[in-house]
Amino acid sequence: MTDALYRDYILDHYKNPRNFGELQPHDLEFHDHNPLCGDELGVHIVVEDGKVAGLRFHGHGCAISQATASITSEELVGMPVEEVSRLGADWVIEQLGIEISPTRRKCALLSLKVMRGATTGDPSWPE
Amino acid sequence: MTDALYRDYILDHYKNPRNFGELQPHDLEFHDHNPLCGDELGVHIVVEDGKVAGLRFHGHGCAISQATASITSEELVGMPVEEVSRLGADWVIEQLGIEISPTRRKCALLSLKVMRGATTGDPSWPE
Amino acid sequence: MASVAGGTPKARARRAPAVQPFADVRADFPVLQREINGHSLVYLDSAASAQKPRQVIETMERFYSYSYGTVHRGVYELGREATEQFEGARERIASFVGWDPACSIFTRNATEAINLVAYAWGRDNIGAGDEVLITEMEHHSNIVPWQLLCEETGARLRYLSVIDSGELSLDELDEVLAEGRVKLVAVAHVSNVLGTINPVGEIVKRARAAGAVTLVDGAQAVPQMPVDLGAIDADFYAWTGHKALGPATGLLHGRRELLQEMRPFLGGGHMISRVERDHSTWNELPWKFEAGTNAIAEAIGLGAAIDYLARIGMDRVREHERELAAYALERLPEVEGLTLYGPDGADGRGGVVPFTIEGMHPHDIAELCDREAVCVRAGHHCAQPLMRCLGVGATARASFHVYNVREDVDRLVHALGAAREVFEL
Amino acid sequence: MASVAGGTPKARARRAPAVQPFADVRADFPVLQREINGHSLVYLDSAASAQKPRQVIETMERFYSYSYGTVHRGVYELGREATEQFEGARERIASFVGWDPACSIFTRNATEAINLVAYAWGRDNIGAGDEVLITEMEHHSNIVPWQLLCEETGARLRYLSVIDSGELSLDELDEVLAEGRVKLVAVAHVSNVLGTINPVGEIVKRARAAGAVTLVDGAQAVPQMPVDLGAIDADFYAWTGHKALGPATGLLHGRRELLQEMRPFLGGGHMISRVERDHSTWNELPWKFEAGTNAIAEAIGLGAAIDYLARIGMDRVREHERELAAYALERLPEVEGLTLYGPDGADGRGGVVPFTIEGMHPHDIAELCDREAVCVRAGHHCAQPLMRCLGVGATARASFHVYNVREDVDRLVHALGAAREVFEL
Ligand SMILES: Cc1ncc(COP(=O)(O)O)c(C=O)c1O
Ligand SMILES: Cc1ncc(COP(=O)(O)O)c(C=O)c1O
Repeated sequence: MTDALYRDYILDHYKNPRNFGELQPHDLEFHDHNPLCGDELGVHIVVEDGKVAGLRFHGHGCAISQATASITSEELVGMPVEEVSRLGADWVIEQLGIEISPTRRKCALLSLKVMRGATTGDPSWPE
Repeated sequence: MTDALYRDYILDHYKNPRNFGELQPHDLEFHDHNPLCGDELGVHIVVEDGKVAGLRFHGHGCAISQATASITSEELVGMPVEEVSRLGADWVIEQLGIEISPTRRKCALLSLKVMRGATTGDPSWPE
Repeated sequence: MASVAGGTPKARARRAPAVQPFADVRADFPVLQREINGHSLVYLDSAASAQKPRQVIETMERFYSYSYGTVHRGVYELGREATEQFEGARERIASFVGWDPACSIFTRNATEAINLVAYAWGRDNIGAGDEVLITEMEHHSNIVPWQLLCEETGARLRYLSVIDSGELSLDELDEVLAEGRVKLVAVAHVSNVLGTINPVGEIVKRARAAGAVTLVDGAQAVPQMPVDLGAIDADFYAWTGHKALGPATGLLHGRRELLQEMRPFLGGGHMISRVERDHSTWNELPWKFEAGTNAIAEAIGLGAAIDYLARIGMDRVREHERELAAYALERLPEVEGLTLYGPDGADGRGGVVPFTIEGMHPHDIAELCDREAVCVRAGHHCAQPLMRCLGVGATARASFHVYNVREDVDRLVHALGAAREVFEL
Repeated sequence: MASVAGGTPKARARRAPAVQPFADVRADFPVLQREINGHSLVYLDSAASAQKPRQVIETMERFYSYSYGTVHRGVYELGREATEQFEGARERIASFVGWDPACSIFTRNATEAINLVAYAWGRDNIGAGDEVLITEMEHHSNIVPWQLLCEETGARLRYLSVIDSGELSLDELDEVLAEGRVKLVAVAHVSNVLGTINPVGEIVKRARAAGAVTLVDGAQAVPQMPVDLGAIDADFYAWTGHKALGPATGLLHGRRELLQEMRPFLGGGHMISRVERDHSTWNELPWKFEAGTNAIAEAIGLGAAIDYLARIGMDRVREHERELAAYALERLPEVEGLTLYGPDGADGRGGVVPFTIEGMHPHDIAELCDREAVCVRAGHHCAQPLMRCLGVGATARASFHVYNVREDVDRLVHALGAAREVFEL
């Protein structure tokens, strides 16, 4: 029986996160947390020609927040920074490919929040 | 049909209060109010040989508070000040001769409160 | 009144049907089935606190019995349900008064809402030489917080006077504002004693033009008339659920920029973003101002009360209040020795009618009305400065809500007649 | 523990009957009849907020349906009944914890109670150079108010450390007190994360000897063990009704002399004696600190909750909590990769068991427990400084109340095993 939330690929990304760690030196960075559960996430970005050339997430959190960071990181590398700054919650949920209940929404959006924080300076939660 | 609370003599004392007004000069005085309803009562006392030689209440309030002041004033004149300072709530209720519900208790005790305030300086409500 | 659609109010009063349009809601209020001293209950003290319809009582009972949990933190089903119901109630309540839910804060009551502003906005924005302007008709809850603030900061507290009609003078407002020292204007939307409906939209406009921040105390307004905070546009608007057929929870609606720049008021769980050893950062609005565990069932219960009122329609509620006040103003003068207070007529007043009777103290009036199960209030109504303006120590007061009918006024008039007999007047 | 009568606690644990002595109370909690995801509900989050017995729910329902009125002011029958029930509840609640009702103030919750002290006592008694001493195991509600106070006054906030056993060191307390700058010691009676039962009587004694005022946060203590405030003798003691099977209302118990000399906190109706235009005088205790309309039904509901607990007997409640904690401490280590936090054994801890599982974040633990209708909490439990001491970002936590049985722990262990399978651990 496959779990509706904890799909194999989610667990795989949680246990073997892609693009995790730090990037020194980097051009952009942001760090934030989910006030409800204390999860922490930071991002380092290297920009080349207006595009995300390199990116690393770091921090700790639940399977949903960590897997989201990992899954989306694969899409983000190579994306124009300007495009990143316009990404919305829907995009993230779509990448994730699972239904997210309101209680886990902030977990799923934490990585987008720090990405947008890094690219736009806006620290608010994505809608 | 006689009303259990508004007996004839209560209404008589309310409408024709004894010892009401001011006493100038006086030896003791106190003034207070019932915070729940805003009723006000003051007292002036003349002391001779350690006894209440003269006494006047003044202020405004409901039938119960005004009648109590009037009824008890007749007993207080001539009483040793030391005795006045030891009078308790039971004494007042007994003088009044009617049952007093918790909601009207402060009305009934306001005059004793100011009497005790004048004779002892203690501003608290009688028990 | 914007809310009275069609016809002059006078014409409407004449058309008032013999049978009350609201008789049908009475079955929703279990307390009305009570008999006291052999009489059916007539509750005329809704301005103090309103009775609750079974829809509210049952909503709370259902929540406690089947979905109780704390909000925002529980990952489990009960926590999800509680959060949904709680935040859903906030959204419906905010939309009921036309304001942003994120800027609508649950407080303990209107009093705490006003104190929140006095502490969290006032202490950083009011200083020596500044003035706080309130009015002579304010409830103690819109006086004492400002006294405490002024005492602490050295600011001066000023009062707009209540003129003979029971109203405020906008000319006097302009004069005081023109002196240029007023930093805050705090005014009741509807007076809890006189019933006066103040032109708060206009007051806010003039205050803002003079650079003052505004707080409107809507404790008596939201329960009984349509209120559109977008149109009034005050910086802060406070009210309280228990007068609006709901349980004990209050609301503070605030302008986003002000709420954002304000320091928090109460510190504790849920209002933080991150707690370090020496300092903390704050949660987003509205939670920044909701410290500790919320009155969850109460907020949900207030949501049900608002739904109930919205179903009736606030225009109809207002018209009902106006009509009952008009009827009371017509009938009460039949009682010998009775004096009425407040604006002439019912158009400019809420469903509140204060009165005194010569030779009978208000306390005794209320006691004797109770003999016939008619509940009216007696006292200073938490408005001692106003009592002094009226030149009385206390008044009696009858006030109405959706469950009242014209017969209730008849019963009051009868009880007052009987009271006069007891007093041999 | 004074409350464990006869026998060593170990001996008792061995004697624990297979059938829970409290199985009979379960029928009183309607929520336990719920099924979630096809499983009967196992509620293990009482440290966040407890479920309510029907006796509490029905008391509130009855009050709203038949006796609702405001307190202290209504001359009429409903007002009398409401006042009697409300003040009666205060008296029973105060006597339940052994304190004077006149010095027992109804607040919104424990958080507001602590803020009341920080504002109304703290701002007049704490200054630059003074120290406020709290501990690393405090809930945010007993941290942030002191941060705000220290920021405002220039005082210094210090933390007693939590030593490895999950306890406080009285030696460290003595050392800090000996420096002579501590004006206030604020400490949890029972930690909401570790469950540690702190020796608050001893802490109060030492603090007082050093001239410091004391505040004890009893939010986790009053609900689950006998508490005798006369014996603890703290200057202030705060707790909250919703964790004690009651609705949302808090309590602040204070020493009379301090409460008397303190300025009021919130200004408004009911807390005044007389309101002049420029200043006011205050009502007697406890009403001086109860501004605005009280949460009347909630206070009465808490009275019913206290009656319910008293009927069971707090010694028995404590023994029940201890036994369930002991059983959980025995069974949870069966789960591979599981780490427990808090004092060794169940004797020095309340009914709270925090844990983590390697390779699975607490959030996911709670989510997967919910699949089997087992409600546990995950997160920082409003204790971020403590989380940092423990070196974790979050923990899962199971906590108990009278309605829990050993089978609930079995269900938790089963759910954790299933969770590990989902995570392929
Ligand atoms: C130890 C402790 N203190 C204070 C509180 C705050 O209680 P409340 O949220 O009811 O104010 C809690 C619970 O949340 C707690 O566990
Ligand atoms: C005009 C007005 N303002 C404020 C309040 C205070 O409301 P609460 O006691 O619920 O805080 C009241 C009622 O008591 C009121 O009538």
